[in-house]
Amino acid sequence: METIIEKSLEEAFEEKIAKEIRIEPKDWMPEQYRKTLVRQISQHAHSEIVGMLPEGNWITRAPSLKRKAILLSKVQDEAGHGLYLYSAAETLGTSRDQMIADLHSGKAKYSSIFNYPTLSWADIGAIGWLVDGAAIMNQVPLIRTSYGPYARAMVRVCKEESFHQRQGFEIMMSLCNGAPAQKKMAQEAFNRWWWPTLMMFGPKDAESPNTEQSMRWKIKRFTNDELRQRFVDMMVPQAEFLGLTVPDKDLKWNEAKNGYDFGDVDWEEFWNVVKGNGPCNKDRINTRVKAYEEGAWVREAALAHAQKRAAREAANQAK
Amino acid sequence: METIIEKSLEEAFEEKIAKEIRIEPKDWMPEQYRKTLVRQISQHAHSEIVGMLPEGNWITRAPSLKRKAILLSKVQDEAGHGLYLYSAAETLGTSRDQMIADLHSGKAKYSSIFNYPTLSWADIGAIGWLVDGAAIMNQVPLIRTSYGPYARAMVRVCKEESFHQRQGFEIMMSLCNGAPAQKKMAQEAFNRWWWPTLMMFGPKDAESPNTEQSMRWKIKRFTNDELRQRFVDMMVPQAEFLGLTVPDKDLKWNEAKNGYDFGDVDWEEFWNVVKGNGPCNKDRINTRVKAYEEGAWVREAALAHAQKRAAREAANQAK
Amino acid sequence: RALVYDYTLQLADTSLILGHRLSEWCGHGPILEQDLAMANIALDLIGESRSLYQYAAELEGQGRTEDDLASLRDAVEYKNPLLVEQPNGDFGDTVMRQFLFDGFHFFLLKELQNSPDKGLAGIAAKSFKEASYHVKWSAEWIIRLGDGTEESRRRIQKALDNLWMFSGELYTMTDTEKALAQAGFIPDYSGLLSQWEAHVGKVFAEATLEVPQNVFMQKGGKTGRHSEHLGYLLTELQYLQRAYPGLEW
Amino acid sequence: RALVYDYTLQLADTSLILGHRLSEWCGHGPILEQDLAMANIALDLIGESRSLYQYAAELEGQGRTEDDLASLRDAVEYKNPLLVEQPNGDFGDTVMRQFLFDGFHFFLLKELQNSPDKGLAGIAAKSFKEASYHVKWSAEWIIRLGDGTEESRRRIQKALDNLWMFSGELYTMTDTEKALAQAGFIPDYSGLLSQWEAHVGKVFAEATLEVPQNVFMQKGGKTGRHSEHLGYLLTELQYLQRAYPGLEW
Repeated sequence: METIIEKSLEEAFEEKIAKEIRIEPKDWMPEQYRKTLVRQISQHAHSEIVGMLPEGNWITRAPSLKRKAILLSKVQDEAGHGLYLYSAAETLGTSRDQMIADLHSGKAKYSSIFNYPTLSWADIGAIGWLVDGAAIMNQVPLIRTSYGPYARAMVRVCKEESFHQRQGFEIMMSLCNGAPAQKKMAQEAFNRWWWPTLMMFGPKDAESPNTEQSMRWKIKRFTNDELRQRFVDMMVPQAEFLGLTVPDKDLKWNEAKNGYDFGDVDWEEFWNVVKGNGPCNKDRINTRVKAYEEGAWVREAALAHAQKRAAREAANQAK
Repeated sequence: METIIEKSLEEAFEEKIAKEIRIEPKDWMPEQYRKTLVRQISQHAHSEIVGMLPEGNWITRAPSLKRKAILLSKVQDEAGHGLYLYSAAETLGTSRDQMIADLHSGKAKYSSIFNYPTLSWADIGAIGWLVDGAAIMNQVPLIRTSYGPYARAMVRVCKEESFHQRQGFEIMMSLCNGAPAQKKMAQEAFNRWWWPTLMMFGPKDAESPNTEQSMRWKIKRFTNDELRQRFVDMMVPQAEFLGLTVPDKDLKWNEAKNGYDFGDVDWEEFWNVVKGNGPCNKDRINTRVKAYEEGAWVREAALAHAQKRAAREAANQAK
Repeated sequence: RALVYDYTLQLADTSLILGHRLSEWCGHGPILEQDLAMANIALDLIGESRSLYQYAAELEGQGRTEDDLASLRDAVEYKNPLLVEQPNGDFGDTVMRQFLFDGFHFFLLKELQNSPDKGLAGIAAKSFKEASYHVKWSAEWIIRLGDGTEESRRRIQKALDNLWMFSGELYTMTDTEKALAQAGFIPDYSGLLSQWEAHVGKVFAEATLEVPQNVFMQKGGKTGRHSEHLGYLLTELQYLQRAYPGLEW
Repeated sequence: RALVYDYTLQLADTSLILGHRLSEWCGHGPILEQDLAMANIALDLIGESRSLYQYAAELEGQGRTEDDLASLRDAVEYKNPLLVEQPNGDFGDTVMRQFLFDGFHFFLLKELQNSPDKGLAGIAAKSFKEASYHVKWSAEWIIRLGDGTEESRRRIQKALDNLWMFSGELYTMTDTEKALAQAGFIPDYSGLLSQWEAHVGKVFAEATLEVPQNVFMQKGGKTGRHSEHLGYLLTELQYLQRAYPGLEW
């Protein structure tokens, strides 16, 4: 009996996927689908939270009050994205505490890009322009992802991200149209962020084990290499517009494919950072763990107070 | 019998004092003399240690590498003074740990001047020039103080202090001969430090209960008001030389007394700071306590290691 | 006019410094939701300071910008009260600092809306709505932490013991404030004080906290005599404007 | 000449940043005698950096001063290895950072005294004597803390675990270093490394500490890719020069 039911459930699930009908929390889904989603959504949530740190690093040193407010607001948006995404993942039956524990233990990953340091104000521009640009490219297709809560969270995330990307581009514009020291700062930041950004699309398709299944389930909509190519094709003209030089001697327009040829990413660096050896991996996790541990008493107090209050209210009603 | 011995001891002590012969650690001394000295020397030692903080506050922000080195070296000298003075006090039978405990509990005092904050680089100049100037005026007579170890410590302390004072004056000179912003910085610091410096000589003679006995024992050589007058007479011409305005509308040359008349110190502020209500009293003690507590494991380790090593050496010799 | 300029600058400094302190929390809060809340309050305060600096620059009429005013003055020229420059400490210290300030801010803005000075009144009207949210947020947290666990009560009481001595300065009027109050441009602070005492007393009672007695009230910030903490804050706040003066960012 | 300039600047940055870090301890040490000792080492390093900056300025020949070089370059232009910019942490972290550096510094200066570049050789000769004291001080403390109490052993082992990943960069030669070594201006670092390994190994053995295995070695500082810590250090170090450019102090 059971296998029959399960089979029909699976067929129903596959049919929805085929018809582009959203899977919702109460729907049956294959265990592997659930796992893949939890992994991906929580990784995405963690990326938002850890991603607050490199940019947060310049909030107190922003060059003007206006930039300070914009940056603070942006980092705050990231905290908000983290919240939606944790909520979306919770609909799949994993608690936020569990996900955070996995982040802190190193079991769960977050986007490697946030393991690079922000060394100058121009990095804030570069992150907005390049990193958010790449994130959008990765994320826009997720608006059509098959799992409902994730897709809906992504609508809001993508809207805000594209706003952030414009702000990043604007910072780069100000710097590139500014004094020579500012232009230099911008180029230097561009040099440092270009390659790590290309790594954000993940390993080459040939070495990406999860891609095929994710594509089949319509969690993912394009391959890593496809997205990377699109990104390069989009950004090179923008760099030219800014007057910045792409730090890639192999970059060349390829008329035949109507896109750019470009050099190969340093995959050794990529895997090193993934394995925890990036410049800031340790600092990032230590910072998060410290914030969490130092906040434990606050969370306990909030819980204790809520319980006390509930007990008092219950007692009052009983009177 | 005992009273006779004690009486003759006391006579011998008084005779030495009268003949300006130094009292040494092994000599008999009246209990009150010992107490007065421990109080005074430990207070002096504490002042050196706490005094490291307001100036230390600008080490990382000194305006040039040369100034940074000079300031660091100066603050280091203060640590050195603290060391000699704790040693001198220890000859009177009180341990450094005990003295530090008294400082941290608030039982022992330190010079109130260090409860004022250093708010600009010019404060470093003002402290060297005014505060060290006042300290020297208080301390030079101590070279002739009746207790040997204290007097000898003061020889070295005074020599270095006068070097520091010259450096402070030099900083003020650079500022006063510098850009308008620097001159303004210097005047502003002078305004803030002038009155607290005058307070360094202690309450008016009429309200200084310990002065008389200390003078008789030749621990102290001049009264508070005498020293304060000398200080004003010495500093006013220096301020004029620098082009700074003394922030005292009552300041006036008095031909008759061949010295300056000057306004009255705000004694309410003085007693407030003494009582622990100065701008930095809490910060200073908290900082010291924190350093001491956070260093406990280091002191314990050093002790444990020394014991282990001694035990090993003893075992080796026993072989 | 010079008085209104001085006062506007004092308010601007106050909001900026407190907003800056709160912004230091960003990414390090104890609960994600509170990271958001503190960033929100920081944004409100920084926004308020910008309006105030712009207005001050306008009053001064020498072509200086909000950033000139914020970034090219040294610590002794800043006019914020000592309370707002105190370091963040733990979350309890931050909440207590905020709570002591929020009540003052709220009652002040409420009155300032009626100032005959249109500039101040306009800014106050805008910020008053935000301040109503702040005052609610910090009061709730005072109660939550005071009436939470034993540890949280100990911590928040300690924060109160440490910060209470800075509360008096908020209500101690400077010569500028006295003159403006006499001229009817700003409220007399004694009226604010009694409203504040009622608010604070009520919340502390619910939170089971005790106000320390016979505390000597520190002052000085409003006349430029700050703690040593402010200088470090300014090295960060002003760094880029100082390093690259006069550029657009 | 350009290479010697680059290298001199790298050494100057290294000494300055480490000296600055040590100077942060001043007044906050665990034992008064060690407050003095750390200030001493800081003074030596800052003194060394001044000689090096002066020499670099001379080599550059564009009229820049030691303070221009120290204060008017941004973080990405600084060339110190990552190790020396790491925060002080507790006394154990500071001692470990110092110990890992001191051995390198000592063996390097020993050889640099024989450099055909007279400027470098002269500075090295002067600083070598000081470095001999440093290397003794930090080794003694490693042993004391390692072979002290359980707590001290735990702390100093943790410091080693955290900082070891920055030790490799000291010996990873940049293009500048390689070129200078080939030209015989500076020693090849592989020789220094084996001396250092012997020194470090001996001290760790006596201190009962274990070198972590299979650690990925971080690098980047010597080519301007620093940690985020450096920027904050520079906001303080450079503040006044940035705020008031071109003045005498």
